Amino acid sequence: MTRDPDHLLPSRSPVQLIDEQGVAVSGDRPDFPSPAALLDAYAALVVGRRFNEQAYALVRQGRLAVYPSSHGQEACQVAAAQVLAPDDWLFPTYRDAVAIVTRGVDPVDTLTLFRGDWHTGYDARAHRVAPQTTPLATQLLHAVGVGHAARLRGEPTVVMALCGDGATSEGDFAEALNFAAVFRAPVVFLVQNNQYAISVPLSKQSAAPSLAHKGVGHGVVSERVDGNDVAALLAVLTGAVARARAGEGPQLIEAHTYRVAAHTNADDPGRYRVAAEVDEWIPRDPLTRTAAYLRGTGVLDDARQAGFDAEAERVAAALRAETTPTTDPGQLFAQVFASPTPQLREQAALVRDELSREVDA
Amino acid sequence: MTRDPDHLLPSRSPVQLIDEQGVAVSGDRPDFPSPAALLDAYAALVVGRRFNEQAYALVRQGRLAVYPSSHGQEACQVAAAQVLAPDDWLFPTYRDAVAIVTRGVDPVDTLTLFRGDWHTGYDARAHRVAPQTTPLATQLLHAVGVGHAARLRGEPTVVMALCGDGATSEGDFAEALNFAAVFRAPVVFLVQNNQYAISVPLSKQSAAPSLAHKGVGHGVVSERVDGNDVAALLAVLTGAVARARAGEGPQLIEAHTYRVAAHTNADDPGRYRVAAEVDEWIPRDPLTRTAAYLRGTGVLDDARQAGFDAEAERVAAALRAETTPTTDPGQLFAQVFASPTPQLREQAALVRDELSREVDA
Amino acid sequence: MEKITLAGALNRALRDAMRADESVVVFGEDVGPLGGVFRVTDGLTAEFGESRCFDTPLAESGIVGMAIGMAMNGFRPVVEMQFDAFAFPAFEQIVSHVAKMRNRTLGAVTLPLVIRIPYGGGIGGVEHHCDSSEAYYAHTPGLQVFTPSTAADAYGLLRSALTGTDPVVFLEPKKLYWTKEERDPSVAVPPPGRAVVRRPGTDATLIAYGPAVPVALDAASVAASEGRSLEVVDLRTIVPFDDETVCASVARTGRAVVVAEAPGFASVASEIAARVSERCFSSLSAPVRRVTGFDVPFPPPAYESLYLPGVDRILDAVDDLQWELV
Amino acid sequence: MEKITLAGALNRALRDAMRADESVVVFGEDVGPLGGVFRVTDGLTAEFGESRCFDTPLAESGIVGMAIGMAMNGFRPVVEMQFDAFAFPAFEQIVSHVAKMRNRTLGAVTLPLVIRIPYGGGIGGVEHHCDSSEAYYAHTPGLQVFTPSTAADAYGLLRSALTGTDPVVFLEPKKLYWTKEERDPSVAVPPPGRAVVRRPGTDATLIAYGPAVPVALDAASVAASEGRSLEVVDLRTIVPFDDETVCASVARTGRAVVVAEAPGFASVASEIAARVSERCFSSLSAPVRRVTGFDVPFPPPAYESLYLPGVDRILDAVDDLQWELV
Ligand SMILES: Cc1ncc(C[n+]2csc(CCOP(=O)(O)OP(=O)(O)O)c2C)c(N)n1
Ligand SMILES: Cc1ncc(C[n+]2csc(CCOP(=O)(O)OP(=O)(O)O)c2C)c(N)n1
Ligand SMILES: [Mg+2]
Ligand SMILES: [Mg+2]
Repeated sequence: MTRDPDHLLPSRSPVQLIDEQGVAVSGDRPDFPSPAALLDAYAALVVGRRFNEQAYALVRQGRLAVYPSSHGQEACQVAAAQVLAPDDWLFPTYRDAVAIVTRGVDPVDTLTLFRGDWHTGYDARAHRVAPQTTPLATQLLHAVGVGHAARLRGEPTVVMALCGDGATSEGDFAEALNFAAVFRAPVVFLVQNNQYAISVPLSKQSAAPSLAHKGVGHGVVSERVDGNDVAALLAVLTGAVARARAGEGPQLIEAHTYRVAAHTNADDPGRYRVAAEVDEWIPRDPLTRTAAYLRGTGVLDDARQAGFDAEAERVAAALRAETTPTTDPGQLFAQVFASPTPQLREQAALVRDELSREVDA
Repeated sequence: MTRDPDHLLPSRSPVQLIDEQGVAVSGDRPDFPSPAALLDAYAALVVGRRFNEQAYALVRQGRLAVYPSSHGQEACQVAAAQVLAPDDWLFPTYRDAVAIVTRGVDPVDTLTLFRGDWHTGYDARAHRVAPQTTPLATQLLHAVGVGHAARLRGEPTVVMALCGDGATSEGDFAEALNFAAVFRAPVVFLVQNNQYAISVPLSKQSAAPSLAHKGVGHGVVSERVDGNDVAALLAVLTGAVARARAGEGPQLIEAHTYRVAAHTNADDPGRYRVAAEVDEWIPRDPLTRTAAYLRGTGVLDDARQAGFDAEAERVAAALRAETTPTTDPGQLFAQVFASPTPQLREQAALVRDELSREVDA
Repeated sequence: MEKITLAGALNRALRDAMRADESVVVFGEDVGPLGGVFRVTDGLTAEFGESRCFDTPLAESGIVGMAIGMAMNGFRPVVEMQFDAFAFPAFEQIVSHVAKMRNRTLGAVTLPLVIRIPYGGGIGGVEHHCDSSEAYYAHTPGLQVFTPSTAADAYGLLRSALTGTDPVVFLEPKKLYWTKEERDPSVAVPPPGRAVVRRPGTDATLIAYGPAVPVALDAASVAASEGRSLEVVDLRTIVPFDDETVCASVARTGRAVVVAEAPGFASVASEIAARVSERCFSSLSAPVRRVTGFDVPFPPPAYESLYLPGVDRILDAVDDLQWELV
Repeated sequence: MEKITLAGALNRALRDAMRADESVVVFGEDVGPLGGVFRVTDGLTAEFGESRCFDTPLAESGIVGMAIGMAMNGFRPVVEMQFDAFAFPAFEQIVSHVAKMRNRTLGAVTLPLVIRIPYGGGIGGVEHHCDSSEAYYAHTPGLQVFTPSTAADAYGLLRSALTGTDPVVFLEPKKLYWTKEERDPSVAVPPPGRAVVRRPGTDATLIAYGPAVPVALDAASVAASEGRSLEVVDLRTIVPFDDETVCASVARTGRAVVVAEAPGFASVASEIAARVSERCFSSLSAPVRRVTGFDVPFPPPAYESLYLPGVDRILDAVDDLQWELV
């Protein structure tokens, strides 16, 4: 085992390129994103924020079953999707709808799961976006498998695997890092450390110097980044994706951010955190900061902003227009196996019979 | 999260106090074990080696079902037990019979599991030695629970939890370190890195700089040590036990050693390693090295050696004298629950009936 | 009389047990300040302090594994798995250790601990939030499996789970958490292993447990209005199993339908049907029918009502019990 | 004719499948140079290279999780769990993902993978090495569960597991690994879901699978010498289940005993007993009996013979089938 621990450990503090006032603090870094890239990111941030707000509103109206919002974390969402090439894969959790939308999946399809309709609403293979995963950290191993498969075939695919701070405590997180490192799988693990796992703050989750320090024990190169700074995220993730693609093995990135909204609409954060804590994060908002920088550098003007807002409204309107799903009883049994077992055929017949009698009655 | 990563990382190379020639290399370290402690350790090494050899022989004679020998790892076994106070706990794996014997459990009782008799042959509570655990890494979490329980009651108990290099890949290993760190549980995790998990060499197990580097990601102080140097083990483990007892939280120690024997008697190492590799480890043997040092410093002489040998023979003779277990059919059902369910009573009656008819016939 | 929900009764049971026995500790994900996602542990940290009711890191194997250790060392842990699919990471700890420790140590090491698991559907939950996993535990020798269907049983069974020395998998029907009930503390709950006849009847027996009990009772009401008298037996505990009460009922009625939410194949419902078929063979006028979840993964909310055993399916099964032969 | 063991047949099936289909990869603990602790993967790394048969780090959830990803991306992984209790760390991956992926994506993402698990006792193994966990998998909708009892079936079923697009839990009876059999490659194995009558008989049917099949056959031989003709049905696949063959046999004989090694409560044996009791109700002259492992943790080697269903217990159960009424 020759890997040098110094090379694997993250930097002493999170990488930041644009500060809370929208001022570039490391403008001379060669990997500072281009104005065009930042403008793209900003456009997606605007859409993402609107998407989060609209989805949350739909829950209040009873039109979505549940929605775990990424409000405040949109920079992570947008960067995770935008650094990928078309043939790369994204492995999102329940909280990563905005990343999925940024990747190009239809916003309405993205919400299928939360609408109470069939579980996964988009074509995972076509978009190379895995179904959103709820059992925490389990998807990280799938990401390793997808990456290893691509590597065995000599394809240049990189897999972006997302999870939260809480999920890093699951055994599967460690197993995924370890497998990825041993097989040098081209996976970028992005931990969105939003400080909470439902009600449990990071201080009860881990005693580590940082979550990025979990890499060295597996021989995984690690870094940490300001998770509300989309420029820093783009720079750090682009580097990580490039290294993974170049065969340098898996990369672990911890993004320091904050879950501004409740865990889901069903949650009551008043029970475990004070409003003042949330207030502290408002000035660090990823949108205002990026807008300030882009305005300051003359890249963003009112017309462009209006264009982004209009696109965001279009997405919101589409979400509102979607109606409740119609159910097809046959779907209960159709895809358990490639072809239903005799037992499933009997059960499907029972349901058909029951429903036909209801209609008759 | 304030813990300094530098403080958590292990030293650049394993701690060694006595080299392969039996020469003290860090004799000025304040924690260098006393001659008396080293002599005690050596006595236990002699017994441990003989125990390993005798148990292995019993398997060949068909008198044990299986035996996973710690031949070559006796220094870890002995030190792990000897650094503990009477009220401390030991959590051994299937490979740690010698640690159990060193802790004072009757050698014959220690082999109950492998004799094919009822699973655990010694009183775990009386000895504060948990039953030997086979499902890898699972016992580390039990160790955390025992430690946390003691800490909640304000007792000064320390728990020594053993596992192998392969077991560090299981999710439970990471979860145990994390829980221990978050709850500051007084647990010393001792990883006996014997370079193999059955046939799988360390290089396929992990890409980490060392297994001790797995601590920092959980905020656990870590160290590594020459696992064939009983002096170094005693020093490092004594320090770790003291820190854990003082409330400084869990400690991770990786001991670099080698599995000289096959995984178990059922294994065929010729399929995955060359004899020359094993030969390299013979000069590093923990017994010869300790004996050389103790002879060199005048602490060990022929009379003492003869005494240790006699004790070892006594233990071996006891193992040989033990006969095959007699079975009591009632035991099948007696301890599933505190009192058998009606279903178990019916099943027990069935067996009684069957056996009585066999006797009649 | 005071009204109490099933969740409230569980909360009270924990509180009373913690007051009565210092060794009872409660931990898991979000059980501390939040009081659990279903609020079953509400207020426990406030009353008993962080050392007796606390949040853990997010790792179920870790939670159960640590509970094993604490139980080995003098405590009586009650751990919460947030939803039942999220107990699966702890499966090895539960099956290979919790279930076996007493037996493998011939009684020297006991594990008095309770694993609380909200289970079942009926709440419009998304995937992984509505599973019924009782069969996995009931099939595993060494685990007791309790599942209340009323607030009174919830209280009584949880208190009794907290007195024995054996581990209990305590399955809480999610959809009944908020069902209110009059609370009559004078009614004592019998020891584990005693089923109860929830509604007497003469024509057939519905055998149910947990979330299926109210559905069975509804079916019995409808049947009564149609002139058929159904007895409803609530198992209360799956392990130990009360053959006596179940068989006595079926011996009286001569017909039985088993109702359970979990997929039917190789399930607790299979066990009940097999036992009743075997033990009541000569009393049975018709085959024992099962009305269960289908052998499909729990479906999305929009399909839930099709999947869950409902009154209609139960009555259809009852109709099938070869009445023409009477 | 050439003789082959069950382990050898599995090895040959893997080899032939890997030759025929480049996407088949084999991985797990010790499956590489060692060839697996039971040598089922012997020689595969040598023939196909490290990229197609390889050792992984020691983590079962990792192994199954990675297999899921590889199956999502064009491969057909065959993973080995070393002993069946050591599949439990992978339980969440198996139940929440392997079983559900096709269904939750409405067929868009399929997982053509095989999880090989040596199972059952009879080898004098110590604790955790002899469990029978088929009920856990059979109860989980979305998993196919195959279990051969002969070398020919081992070959055929494993080959067919490697052609479909659905995941298969492939349970290998440990104690039969070394049983030798004449190999007749001309006998084709029927598709999954087809049970087989291993021995025809007229008086009662023994229904068995996997390791219990040879025991049932032995019992049938002894019974024959005592003048009773027992039919033996071997399920071959638990999911899909072959109601047709089983019911046809019981309809003919009118009596049935289910034989299985796993603890009986809420087991596959319960399912079989329940189905047969329900579907063959009018043909049954006696209740369906079960001869299974007891509801206790698998015992130490010295107690194994008491625990495992043996010829005597099977014949006792047969004797109980109310012959006096004939
Ligand atoms: C294995 C498992 N255990 C528990 C849960 C229930 N649960 C859903 S989200 C959540 C918190 C996750 O926190 P984190 O990983 O930080 O992600 P975040 O929700 O903050 O994005 C929990 C406990 C789950 N989904 N899976
Ligand atoms: C969960 C689990 N998986 C697999 C096994 C089978 N097994 C027993 S020992 C072993 C290798 C363990 O290697 P290591 O942890 O290095 O310990 P060592 O045997 O070298 O002392 C394996 C794979 C097991 N006991 N438990
Ligand atoms: Mg979080
Ligand atoms: Mg090892």
